[in-house]
Amino acid sequence: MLLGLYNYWIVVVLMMIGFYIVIAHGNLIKKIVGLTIFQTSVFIFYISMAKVEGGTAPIIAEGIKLFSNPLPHVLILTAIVVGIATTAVGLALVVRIKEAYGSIEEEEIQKKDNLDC
Amino acid sequence: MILSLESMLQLSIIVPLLATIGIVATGSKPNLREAVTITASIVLLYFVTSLYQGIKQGESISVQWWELLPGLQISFSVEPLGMLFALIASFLWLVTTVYSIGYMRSHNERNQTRFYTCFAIAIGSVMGIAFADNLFTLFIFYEVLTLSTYPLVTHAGTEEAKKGGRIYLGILLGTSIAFFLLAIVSTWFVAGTLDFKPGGVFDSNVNKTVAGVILILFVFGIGKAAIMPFHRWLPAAMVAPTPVSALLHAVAVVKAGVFTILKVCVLIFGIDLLSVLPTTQFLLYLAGASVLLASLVAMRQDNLKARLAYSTVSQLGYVTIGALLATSSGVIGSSMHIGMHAFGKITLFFCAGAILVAAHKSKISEMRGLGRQMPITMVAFFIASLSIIGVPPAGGTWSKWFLLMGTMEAQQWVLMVILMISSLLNIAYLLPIPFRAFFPGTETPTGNAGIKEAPLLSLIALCITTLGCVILFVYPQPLYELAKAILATSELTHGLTHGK
Amino acid sequence: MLAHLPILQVIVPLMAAPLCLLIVRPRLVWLFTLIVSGLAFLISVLLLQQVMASGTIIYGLGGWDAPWGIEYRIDQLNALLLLIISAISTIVLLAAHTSIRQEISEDRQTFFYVLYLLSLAGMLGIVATGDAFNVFVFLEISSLSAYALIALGKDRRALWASYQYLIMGTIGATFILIGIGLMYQMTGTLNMDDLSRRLPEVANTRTVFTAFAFVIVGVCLKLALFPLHLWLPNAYAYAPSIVTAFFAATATKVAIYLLIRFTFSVFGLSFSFTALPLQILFLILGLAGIFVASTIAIYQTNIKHLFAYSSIAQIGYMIVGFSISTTTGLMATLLHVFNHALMKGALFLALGAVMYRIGSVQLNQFQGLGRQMPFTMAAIVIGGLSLIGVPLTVGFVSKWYLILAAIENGWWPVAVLILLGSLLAVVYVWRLVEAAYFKSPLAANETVKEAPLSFLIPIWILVIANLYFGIDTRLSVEVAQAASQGLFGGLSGVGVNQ
Amino acid sequence: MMDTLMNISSTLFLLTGSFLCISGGVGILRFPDFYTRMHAVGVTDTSATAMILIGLMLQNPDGLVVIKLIIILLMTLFISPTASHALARAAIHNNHKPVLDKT
Amino acid sequence: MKDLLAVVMLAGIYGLLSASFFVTMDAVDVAFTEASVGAGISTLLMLVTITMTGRSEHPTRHKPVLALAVVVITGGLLIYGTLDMPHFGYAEAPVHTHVAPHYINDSMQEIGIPNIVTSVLASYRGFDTFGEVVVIFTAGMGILALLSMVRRREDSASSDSLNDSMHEQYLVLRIVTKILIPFILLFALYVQFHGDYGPGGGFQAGVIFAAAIILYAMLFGMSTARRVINQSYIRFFAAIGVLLYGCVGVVSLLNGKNFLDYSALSADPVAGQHLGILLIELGVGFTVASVMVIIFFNFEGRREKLQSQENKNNENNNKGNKKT
Repeated sequence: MLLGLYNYWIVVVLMMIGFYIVIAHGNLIKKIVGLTIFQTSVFIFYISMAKVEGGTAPIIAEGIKLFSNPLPHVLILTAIVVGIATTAVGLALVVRIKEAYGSIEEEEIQKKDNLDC
Repeated sequence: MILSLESMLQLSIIVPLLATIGIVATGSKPNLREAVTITASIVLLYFVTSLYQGIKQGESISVQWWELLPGLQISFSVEPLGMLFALIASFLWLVTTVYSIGYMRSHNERNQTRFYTCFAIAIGSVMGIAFADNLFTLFIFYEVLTLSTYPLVTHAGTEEAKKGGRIYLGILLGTSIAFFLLAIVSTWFVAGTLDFKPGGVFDSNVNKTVAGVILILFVFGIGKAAIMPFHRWLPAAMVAPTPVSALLHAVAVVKAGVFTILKVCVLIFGIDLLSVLPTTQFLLYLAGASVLLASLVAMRQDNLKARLAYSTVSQLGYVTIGALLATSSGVIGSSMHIGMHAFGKITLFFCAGAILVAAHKSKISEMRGLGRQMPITMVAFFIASLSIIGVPPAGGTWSKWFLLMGTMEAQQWVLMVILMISSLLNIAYLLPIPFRAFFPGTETPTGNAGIKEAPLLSLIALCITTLGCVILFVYPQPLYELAKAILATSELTHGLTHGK
Repeated sequence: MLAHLPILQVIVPLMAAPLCLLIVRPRLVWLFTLIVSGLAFLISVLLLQQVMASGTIIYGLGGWDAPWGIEYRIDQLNALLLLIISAISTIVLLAAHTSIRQEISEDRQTFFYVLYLLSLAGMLGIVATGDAFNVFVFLEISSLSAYALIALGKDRRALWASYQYLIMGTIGATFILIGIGLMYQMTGTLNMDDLSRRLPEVANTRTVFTAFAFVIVGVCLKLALFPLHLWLPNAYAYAPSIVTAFFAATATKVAIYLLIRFTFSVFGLSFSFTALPLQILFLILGLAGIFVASTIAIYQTNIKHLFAYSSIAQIGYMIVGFSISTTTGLMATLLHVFNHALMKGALFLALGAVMYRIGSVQLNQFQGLGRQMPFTMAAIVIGGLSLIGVPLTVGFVSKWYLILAAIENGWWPVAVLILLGSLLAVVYVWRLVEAAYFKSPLAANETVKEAPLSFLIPIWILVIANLYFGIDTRLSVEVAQAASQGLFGGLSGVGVNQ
Repeated sequence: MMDTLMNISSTLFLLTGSFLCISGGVGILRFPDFYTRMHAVGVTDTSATAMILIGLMLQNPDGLVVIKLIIILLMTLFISPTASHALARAAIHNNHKPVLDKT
Repeated sequence: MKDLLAVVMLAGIYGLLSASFFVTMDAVDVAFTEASVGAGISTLLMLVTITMTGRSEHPTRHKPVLALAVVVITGGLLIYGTLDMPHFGYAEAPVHTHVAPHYINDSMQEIGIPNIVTSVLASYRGFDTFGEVVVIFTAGMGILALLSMVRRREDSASSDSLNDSMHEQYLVLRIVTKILIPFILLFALYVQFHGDYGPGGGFQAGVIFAAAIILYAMLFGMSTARRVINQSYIRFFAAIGVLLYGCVGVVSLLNGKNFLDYSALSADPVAGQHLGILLIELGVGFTVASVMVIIFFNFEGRREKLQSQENKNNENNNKGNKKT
């Protein structure tokens, strides 16, 4: 009976991989990569929510009765945009940090800060 | 008269605050500034006295301002106890102003404008406390008083002044926020009202333990009353210039504290509830302890002001005891003692200040033979000491008398003994000073040459207060009547409450 | 047009933002921004009046009615928050031009104002909307602009702070997204009102429980609730002064709003406080926050840091009031949201003024400022007193209700702890006061003058508001009461533990 | 008759395409150095995609689909050789040395 | 994995895979977007960043036990949460029975375009999309605020010299690109306007459009690209996109309907919806395209600055190796 959920479990595993990269790694770029993975997995989660067994893409055409749920698709379209926006800003910050600190390693940056104050 | 009593009541709070504006405005011209201060204080005194006339004719005077929180309005009313306090405070403000002009000038202190401003604010808030019609209003002015006196305490701006100020503010603000406010909120929650009602606001079937806890919170929360664990601020605040110590620590602040305690005991709890609370006993002994210990500590102080400070602590203990005894003569005694001690102690402080200004001496050990150079001061000191000790011909006699009566009525023999002992201690730590001053004994004091009396204004001031001590001995009626009036009102209503 | 107020509230600043790009000269942009923000403020006032007069306003966007379309749903709570946000932003903007001209390079100023408007619009959007997913979108608008604004700070640490905030914030947002997804999974709707009707049917499923957990954690990340507060101090300390003043006064308030909205309206009281041991959990976190943050604040030498930590402590108070979860408790929280906005706005603006004159907010720089910048320092003192909760300041009002609520619940120890917490405030405020009034100024600062009017006016508007709402509390109390009773709906005044 | 023919042919195309893909994959894994690997992929990929696309066209020969597929095919024919060329360029530019046979 | 280039590439591949997964999940529009964003733009940006920050990661010393714990807890909670979910693809799940059916059944009458996703995106939840556009716009502004800088002559000069040195090296690429770019732009327009009937829409179109420009800029050098496309104009385009979207809403306000109620745009509601959707998709397209270009240009601008500085340093240290 639980087999009906395997899909979600895989998604969860993916999410957690991304999440782990974010919080465990010290490299700023890797953090952001982790963030994108995390978010993308959430998107997958939403999309698999929308799937209907035997349904088709929600584009009305004659002869098709069963569609997948369009609403999650819409949400995720928006979410993807939000995601790329965040990534872009994050990367821009990384660039500036690299210029200011000469490093993109969390530890080194904190060391430098402690020297400052 | 021109003004209605109500408007006078309001003005008596507003005038000092208005005065601050004048003081700040005329800050640049000292004479003008002090003229403003004096006029303000005279006007205030006039208002207060006429209010006194008012209630002697049995009129009830009360004013409401606005509602701060739903059910909690800022409102004032005149009742005997507050009247008493207001009279003393306003009168002594005038005196102190006169004194401090002399003192400050001859001492040429810095930022005198700030000094007079905060002074005025302080008096304004004292009036607020005196006439407050409910606990909430009282609390607000209580805090204002604390904050406005902080700059006075740290007036010198030196390192130790700052330290003193820190302790002062820390203890007063701390206790008031941590305990007093809590007590108020709980009273509000338990009794549903904060208005001072003769006979108390708690109904007779209130949970005794809760009420007891609240009482403790009150007594600890009102740090200005300097009950033993929270008395440290008083000596610390002695770094302030003498007039400040005089007014604040003989009149305004400390009296505000004990006044509040008295008011809470009589008008929030009501003496008959008070007598049955489980915690009263404990608090009584605490107060007794603070009386005794403070006197003992005072013995060992060589700095005159510090000694006076500790003696204040013990004297405040008297008032608290009187209030907690919850007997008629106890209440009378403590309310009279507020006045008597005020006069006595302020005189002592004036003398201390005078000595400091004229002879630049603050150590008792250095005051041998000073009587030659400053006879008036020393005589005043002597009389005031008598008043504090409580022997004729000084006002202190009466209050002590009633307090002892109170202890007997309540069969608090232990306390009675304590009061006796501490009076003896008073003798031991106060009288030697004038004696040494007049009879330096064998070895003749040195370096007293060329010392003259303190500046005239100061001298006048301390003479007035000394006179006050004596007059209060021969003619204590006004105080006594007010004190009785307090009781009368509460007795009356508590009779009523029992009636129904 | 009155019928369209709810949407105008949001789109006015939202569409003004791109318009800023078309204006060239920074001064004009500033003026424009100020006008727009003022307009938003006006609208929020009107909205509040409407709501208080005629109850909840519902506005279906695109002419579709919920749950098919997105709807705006303004009740007293939203109206109050909208008012706070737009008011603070307007007042802060008054000082913006002076301070920004000094702190941000010429070619970036336009972008600053654009981003400022965007974050304003984002916050307003979060508060106004009645649709769970729309919350997420506007949350991202405000956060993205916030990251950029913070990164505009002079100090290079601003970049690092902003990056940390970005990571934390995005994790938080993603958590919220997951939570919303799970809710949607179980109910098939995104409209908050609809959710609140359909959730109870599935309330006892593990999925809904998880959804709740994720939303709460996500919001708490944004809220900088005590263990999750790490991003906040640096972000506040190194951002441009104006930004700090704006965010300190508003950003966390929005998060509080979300917390209240989700727990009380969406999931419903009975679920929220039974699913998790939320009450006790938040109580502990709140108190811990108060004490830890205040204690850390005492040891700060950078005053912006100091007040940032005190902000965390204040959030603790709000959370305690929230965890009491009676009408009074919630009232206390809302009042404190309102009052804290006033205090912190004033304080950080004053710090901005000091920054403007001295260029640093280290404690030792404040020595003797009492003489040189009397008005600014007076403002800081009053703000500090308000933080402590001295009577006749706003701080006292919310403290009063908080304690009252605690005692009503019979939580005496909590009441005591709250009061002890405010003693810590005495300490850290007084360190500043003593430095300012009892120390002689540093040689470098001998010539420092009083801050310019463009600073003093907004600062004193806020300070006077501090006093006014501390003396005449009718307005704030009335609104807060209405809002909290509205949230408790039928079971008004009944805490869950009774 | 006709469509069975179609089916068979398209299946053949698809199979060849897939086989080419796989061989390309194997090439990537097995070949010694960058250039040879790239060569393997480059060649097989292009032809493989072509095959598969043709196969798909044969699946339903009429209508818009075929045209779309043809466009895609053209695109791939342009892009993937260019891509591999660019790769090789980059490799040389970063002076990767090819591994010449060690025998 | 210590080599960031590989990390980024794998991330891109992950994006592509998830895109294809979306296709199998019938989410064609999403797949389209994810492919263009996850595999396209974000990978590109990361690559550009790496060129600036260096592609190797230092080994981290601390033991991420705490992180692991957090992750495990969160994951456990999620798994626990899934237990009560309706099964995957189960048609009677509340998701498919409550709100969605309305879209599926009535959107044809109410809005009259076959692609339900588009009609929901643009009309039913049009405000979300407005928010989405603003988010992108915000990102653009944020990047400008963070990275933009005043250009100086010698920068562009040095980049010009770089440019010429590139010429023969990229000959083939340049020619092919020249051939391709028109088609790409054409395709972008197709996606833009065909969004009502098939997968696609403003966002995807915008990204593709931007991709064409970016491709050009990469191969013909920034300075050339700048000559073709004026920075400040792009900013205005970004603004205009948002404004266009907003104004559609405002117009409907002025016509007395609610914000973004397209049926106010024309006498016949459905026609109004068509018009509205067309316009806002256009707005989305504008903003997205120009913001993408802005982002890329600013990143590149930074990189050039760094390089020119490095070149200077190298010349000063007369090492003279071109490989920067």
